[in-house]
Amino acid sequence: MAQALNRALRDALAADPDVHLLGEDIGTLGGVFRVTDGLAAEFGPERCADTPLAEAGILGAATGMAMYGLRPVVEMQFDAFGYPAFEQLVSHVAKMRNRTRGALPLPLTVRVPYGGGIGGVEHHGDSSEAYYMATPGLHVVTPATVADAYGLLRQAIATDDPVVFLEPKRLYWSRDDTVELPATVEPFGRAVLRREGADATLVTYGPAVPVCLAAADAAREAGWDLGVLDLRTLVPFDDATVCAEVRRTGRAVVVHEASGFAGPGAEIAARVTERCFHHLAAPVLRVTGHDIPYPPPMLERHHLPDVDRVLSAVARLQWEDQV
Amino acid sequence: MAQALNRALRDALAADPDVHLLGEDIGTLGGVFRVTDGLAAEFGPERCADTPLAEAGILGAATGMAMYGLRPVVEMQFDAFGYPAFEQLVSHVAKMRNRTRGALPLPLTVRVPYGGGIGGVEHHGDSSEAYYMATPGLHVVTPATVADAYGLLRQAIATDDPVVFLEPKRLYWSRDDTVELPATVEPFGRAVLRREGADATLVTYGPAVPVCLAAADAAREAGWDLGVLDLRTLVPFDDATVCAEVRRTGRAVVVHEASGFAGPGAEIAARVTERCFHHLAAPVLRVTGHDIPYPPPMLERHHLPDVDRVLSAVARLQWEDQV
Amino acid sequence: MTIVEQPAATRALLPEPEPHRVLGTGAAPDARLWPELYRLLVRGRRLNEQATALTRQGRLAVYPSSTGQEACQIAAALALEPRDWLFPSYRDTLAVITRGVPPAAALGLLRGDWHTGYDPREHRVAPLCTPLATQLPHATGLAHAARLRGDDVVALALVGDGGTSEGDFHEALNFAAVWRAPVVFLVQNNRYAISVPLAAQTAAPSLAHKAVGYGMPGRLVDGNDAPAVLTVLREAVAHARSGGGPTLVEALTYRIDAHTNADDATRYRPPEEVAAWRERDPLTLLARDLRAHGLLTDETERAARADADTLAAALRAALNTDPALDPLDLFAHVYATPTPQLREQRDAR
Amino acid sequence: MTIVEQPAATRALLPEPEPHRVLGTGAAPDARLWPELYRLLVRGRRLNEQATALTRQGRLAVYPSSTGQEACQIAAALALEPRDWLFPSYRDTLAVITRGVPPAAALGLLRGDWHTGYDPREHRVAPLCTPLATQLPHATGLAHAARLRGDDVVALALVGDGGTSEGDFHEALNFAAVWRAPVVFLVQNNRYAISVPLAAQTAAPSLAHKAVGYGMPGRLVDGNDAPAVLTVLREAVAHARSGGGPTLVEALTYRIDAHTNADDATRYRPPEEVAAWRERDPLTLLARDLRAHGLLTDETERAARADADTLAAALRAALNTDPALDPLDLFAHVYATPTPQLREQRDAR
Ligand SMILES: Cc1ncc(C[n+]2csc(CCOP(=O)(O)OP(=O)(O)O)c2C)c(N)n1
Ligand SMILES: Cc1ncc(C[n+]2csc(CCOP(=O)(O)OP(=O)(O)O)c2C)c(N)n1
Ligand SMILES: [Mg+2]
Ligand SMILES: [Mg+2]
Repeated sequence: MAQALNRALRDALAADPDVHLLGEDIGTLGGVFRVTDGLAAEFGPERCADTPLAEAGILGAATGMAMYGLRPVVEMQFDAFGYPAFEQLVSHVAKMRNRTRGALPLPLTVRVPYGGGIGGVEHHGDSSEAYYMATPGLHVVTPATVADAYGLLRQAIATDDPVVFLEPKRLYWSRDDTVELPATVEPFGRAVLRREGADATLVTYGPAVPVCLAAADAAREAGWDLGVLDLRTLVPFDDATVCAEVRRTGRAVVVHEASGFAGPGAEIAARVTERCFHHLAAPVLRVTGHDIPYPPPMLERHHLPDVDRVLSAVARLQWEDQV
Repeated sequence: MAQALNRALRDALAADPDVHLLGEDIGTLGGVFRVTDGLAAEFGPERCADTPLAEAGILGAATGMAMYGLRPVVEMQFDAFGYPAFEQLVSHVAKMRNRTRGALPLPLTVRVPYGGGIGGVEHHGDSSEAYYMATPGLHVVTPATVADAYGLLRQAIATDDPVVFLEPKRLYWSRDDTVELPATVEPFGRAVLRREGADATLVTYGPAVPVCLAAADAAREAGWDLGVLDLRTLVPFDDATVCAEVRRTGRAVVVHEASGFAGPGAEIAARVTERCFHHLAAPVLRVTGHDIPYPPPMLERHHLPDVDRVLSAVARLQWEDQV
Repeated sequence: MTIVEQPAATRALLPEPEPHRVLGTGAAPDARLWPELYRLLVRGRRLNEQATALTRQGRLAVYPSSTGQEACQIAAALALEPRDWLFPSYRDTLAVITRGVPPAAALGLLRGDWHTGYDPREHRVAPLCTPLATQLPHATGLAHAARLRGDDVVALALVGDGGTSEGDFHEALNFAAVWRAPVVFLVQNNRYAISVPLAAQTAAPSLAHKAVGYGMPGRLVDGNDAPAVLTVLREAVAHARSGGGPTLVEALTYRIDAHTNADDATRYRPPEEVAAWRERDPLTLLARDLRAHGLLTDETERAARADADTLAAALRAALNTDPALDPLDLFAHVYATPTPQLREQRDAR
Repeated sequence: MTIVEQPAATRALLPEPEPHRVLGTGAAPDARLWPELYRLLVRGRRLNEQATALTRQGRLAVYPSSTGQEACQIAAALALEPRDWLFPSYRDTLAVITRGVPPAAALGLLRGDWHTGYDPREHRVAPLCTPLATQLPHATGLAHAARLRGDDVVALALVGDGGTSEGDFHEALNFAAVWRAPVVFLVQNNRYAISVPLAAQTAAPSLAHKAVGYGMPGRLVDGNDAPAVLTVLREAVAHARSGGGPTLVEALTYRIDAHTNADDATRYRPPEEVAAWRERDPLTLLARDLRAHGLLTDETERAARADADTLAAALRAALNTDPALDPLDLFAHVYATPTPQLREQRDAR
């Protein structure tokens, strides 16, 4: 996936001279995950710029650049290191178009490597998407496949509004030989059914998509035919596709890595229930990270949703006890 | 309510020499809402200290003070001005006990005046509780009554863990002559039924409690007998009381001022549904602020939940269409 | 391993021990500029008074007056070319107006019908900024962007003494210096952040001394001396324009009114202090020199006041009509295209 | 209106143009201290090597080596009394160990069985801090708290050159100066923040120059000269202890290894540069002076190495056993008393 992201950035830089990359170590080094590898060499250190080490400064400066008409793409080195920029994000980036009645849109992409599963130490495994989802004015996007990494990032950079682009860290090394780059640019707001299933729907995104696909495979043995829905964009949310699918199966489990309490799955479960209530044979369940600070590397597998936890939630979907 | 808070702070300062207040303008001025009025004069400028103007510095310094064993109580002047301290809050305050296996607890209270309805300009009306709820390690508390303002703040300061104490700005001027101060100290995690009702339950907290009480009054005319449940603490959440009540009535509407999408109500609706599914005659609905940046003063009443919006949600609780 | 640049070079970054002054020094007046400055000061003072009065009448939600700081406000606007950008803080309505934004539009935020009452791109004035110091990195970024595009554009950003304590101040100045961005930072040191006095804000010899820590020049100026502020800002803007990079200017001034109409300043500062600063009123200081040189007569003075009254009356009239409000606007500008969720919420109204 | 303090007072806050040095200057050695410093440097180097090796063997998740910076690490720990507090950044395992935390415990974060491997209160060492510069306000707050309680406690906080760009650096130093808190800030300027060189981090004459902007003294020291670093830090600690307030110390050093084992430093810095700094290895510099004064013999050298090898072997042994892990610990320390929600999640496992 890192290569697809790299290609998306390269193509965006080549296509539009207003695109500028900013971040810590994204220039000469090519980023700690090598997502910007080679871009400073190809486009020069001003188009792919190493900044001083200050995230509010990076996002704030990018905001000023966008006010002038550029299309900055910012990298936060790790999810938790985006927090120093929180005030800039919430009080300015998300609001600038609105507070100026559309006069000052901010075409700005904030790339955030997120999530765990890579053995990182403290503060290197946060899933911060709940914060961004709860902030009106932001698009919140996260690819789960190599093709989407390309297609959604190109769309993010082309969008005239701020996009928080969440890159699942543990999928950086994922490959897909069936995908030829450049892949198609993907519009926001369209969930994709990664796998059809008649009995229940796993609603998920980002790093949990492969987990759900594996769970659906394993569920076969237990006699369940599970669909897997990849949301792709959390904001805007694709109510139509999600509800159509859940109505069809009548059962759903939301799966994500972020903590459950007031996490992304809360919104998903609540809105699906509101819209599909009489089609539901069981409450929408959630399989999520626990309500704890992200664990140290040796314990992270006890926190991350896995096939077993997904299947045991599926088992609790009141198969006997239908309405 | 401001007076009850003031009294709680005063009593806490008097009871424990380790309690120290820090914030912008809380000393000589007594705070922009006068919640700390007179405390610097009574306890000296070191117990009720004006700081330089820097919220991360305030919360970070308070963290260090708590590491040494003091019990700091920090004031963020307005909700949106707590955002600069977000990294300190999420990456340190919420995690310090956990990362040290309990060796370094942080008995720290962060007072945040929150919400709108007072005609404040931009950045003075945010409801930021969703961010705090989604951060494991924090207690999130918000009083709706004069008695709770006292009782919950005393409990917050007495708690050996960090508490985000959200003060509904528009209730600062509320009075209750039936309450004698000092009121009882209230334990966390207990919702209170402010009004009994047989037909449906309004689940709410903070500034929306009076709105719900008014809605329940008005509902009488429409023939609905509505209960009003005040959550008081969002973390920990009182599942037992909330579920008992919703199971009894079979219908619930969650009401709050924060934006709806991925807001506090999402968690409330999702968990109530998970736990009470077969008792529900209709999906749990939400009446919330819109998914927009907080509006300018002249338009805020179109954003804030009011009696009409609550009643129209109640009307959509599928009264005809019972399961 | 010689690490520190020549001490001489470092010294050049440090502010002079005394603030730059023009008035009362016997300096020859600029016979075209100074009377114009005076006219603008009178106008500015009048607008401050008018806005405060409108607040009492409920026509503004709140007004943070810049009475006493008009020299800084006017000079900040005049130091810039039309193609340059101004980044005001929430107290800087006057600078915004002096830059050409219609008064009623400049007061939009404080009136409360919308967050920003003007088109920032049209006027090259960023929205009045409430979260302190957060506009400073924007100024740095915009100036940097202009330079990347090869445009001759300078940004000037305003911040208060209190705002210098925020992390964003630090980060903005550091980025600006590293990038050599064409940006000027003007601190209006009015000695208070609401109730908190300067001594509780910083232990530095002066706020301008912070400049050396970023490797940019720091300059001190008497903020109540309009020609002095303008001179120093023009030098800083010229320095930026010529590729010399950013400057930090500290203007020493005083907030004569309370923090806003909602504040009670008697709680935290003695009347003698206010009285002493009234003696140093920027209008008085300039008028004294102008009169000494025969550049201000009772007649020109009257004309200035009449001009100011006209503007104030227009402002009054504009704000005394209720603004046209459409609640559906709440949903119109959140995104270029509303999300399906927002459309649903809008349609449900 | 004289604003700026005496220029002389300001000058006292500025760092000397050349970093303080002891080694190679002909200064008389401290015959008790220097050999001990050398022993600790050798031990520190050995631990850096051992930890790096353990990382290759998968026994640590990651290791940010302080090879080349051992003089700073050792001096930071030695400058403090047991009752004082140390606030390390993520690279400062050696300082933590020198302060008395058992090596395996100090490496807990990087081993990955828990976030902090020791009890901060027991050792008066804050957790190794990953979010850069965020530990600095903690140090300020703790030092301030100690003073409020009337305790004789100084805090010493470590930060990198990159970390000085963060807003938290600014806010921590400003609070410390305003409060005159007994805290010392030591910047280990190793010339890189991962791949970003100092010139892209700051345009200041030196990082120590930032001190004057807070009104505290800034001091420059050769960070590879162990006696010099210790001298300067001890002075700063004594100054803090006696009520003089905070000091900012910049130690000029170099990170010889890559940023961590996961980094490829050849991507961003030339081998000649590394080679030049190897010439200034803190061990070599100290050994040279010691030998010149007959304070280091082949025998004492061997003894130092043997001692270091013993410690390394113990560390190896400690880390080669798998730690006892209990997944239920994940729920045990989130709050003093788990919430009902957490109890439910724990019980569902
Ligand atoms: C980030 C942030 N914190 C707090 C506030 C609340 N507040 C508004 S004005 C003010 C004082 C500002 O002082 P200063 O920077 O000196 O500007 P002045 O008011 O004197 O013009 C404060 C604390 C704010 N607007 N933004
Ligand atoms: C707030 C924050 N942003 C980014 C990072 C990622 N990061 C870890 S180390 C590092 C470089 C630190 O450089 P410096 O402060 O000079 O310390 P050094 O590594 O040289 O010891 C970066 C960018 C972080 N840990 N915290
Ligand atoms: Mg001020
Ligand atoms: Mg470094």
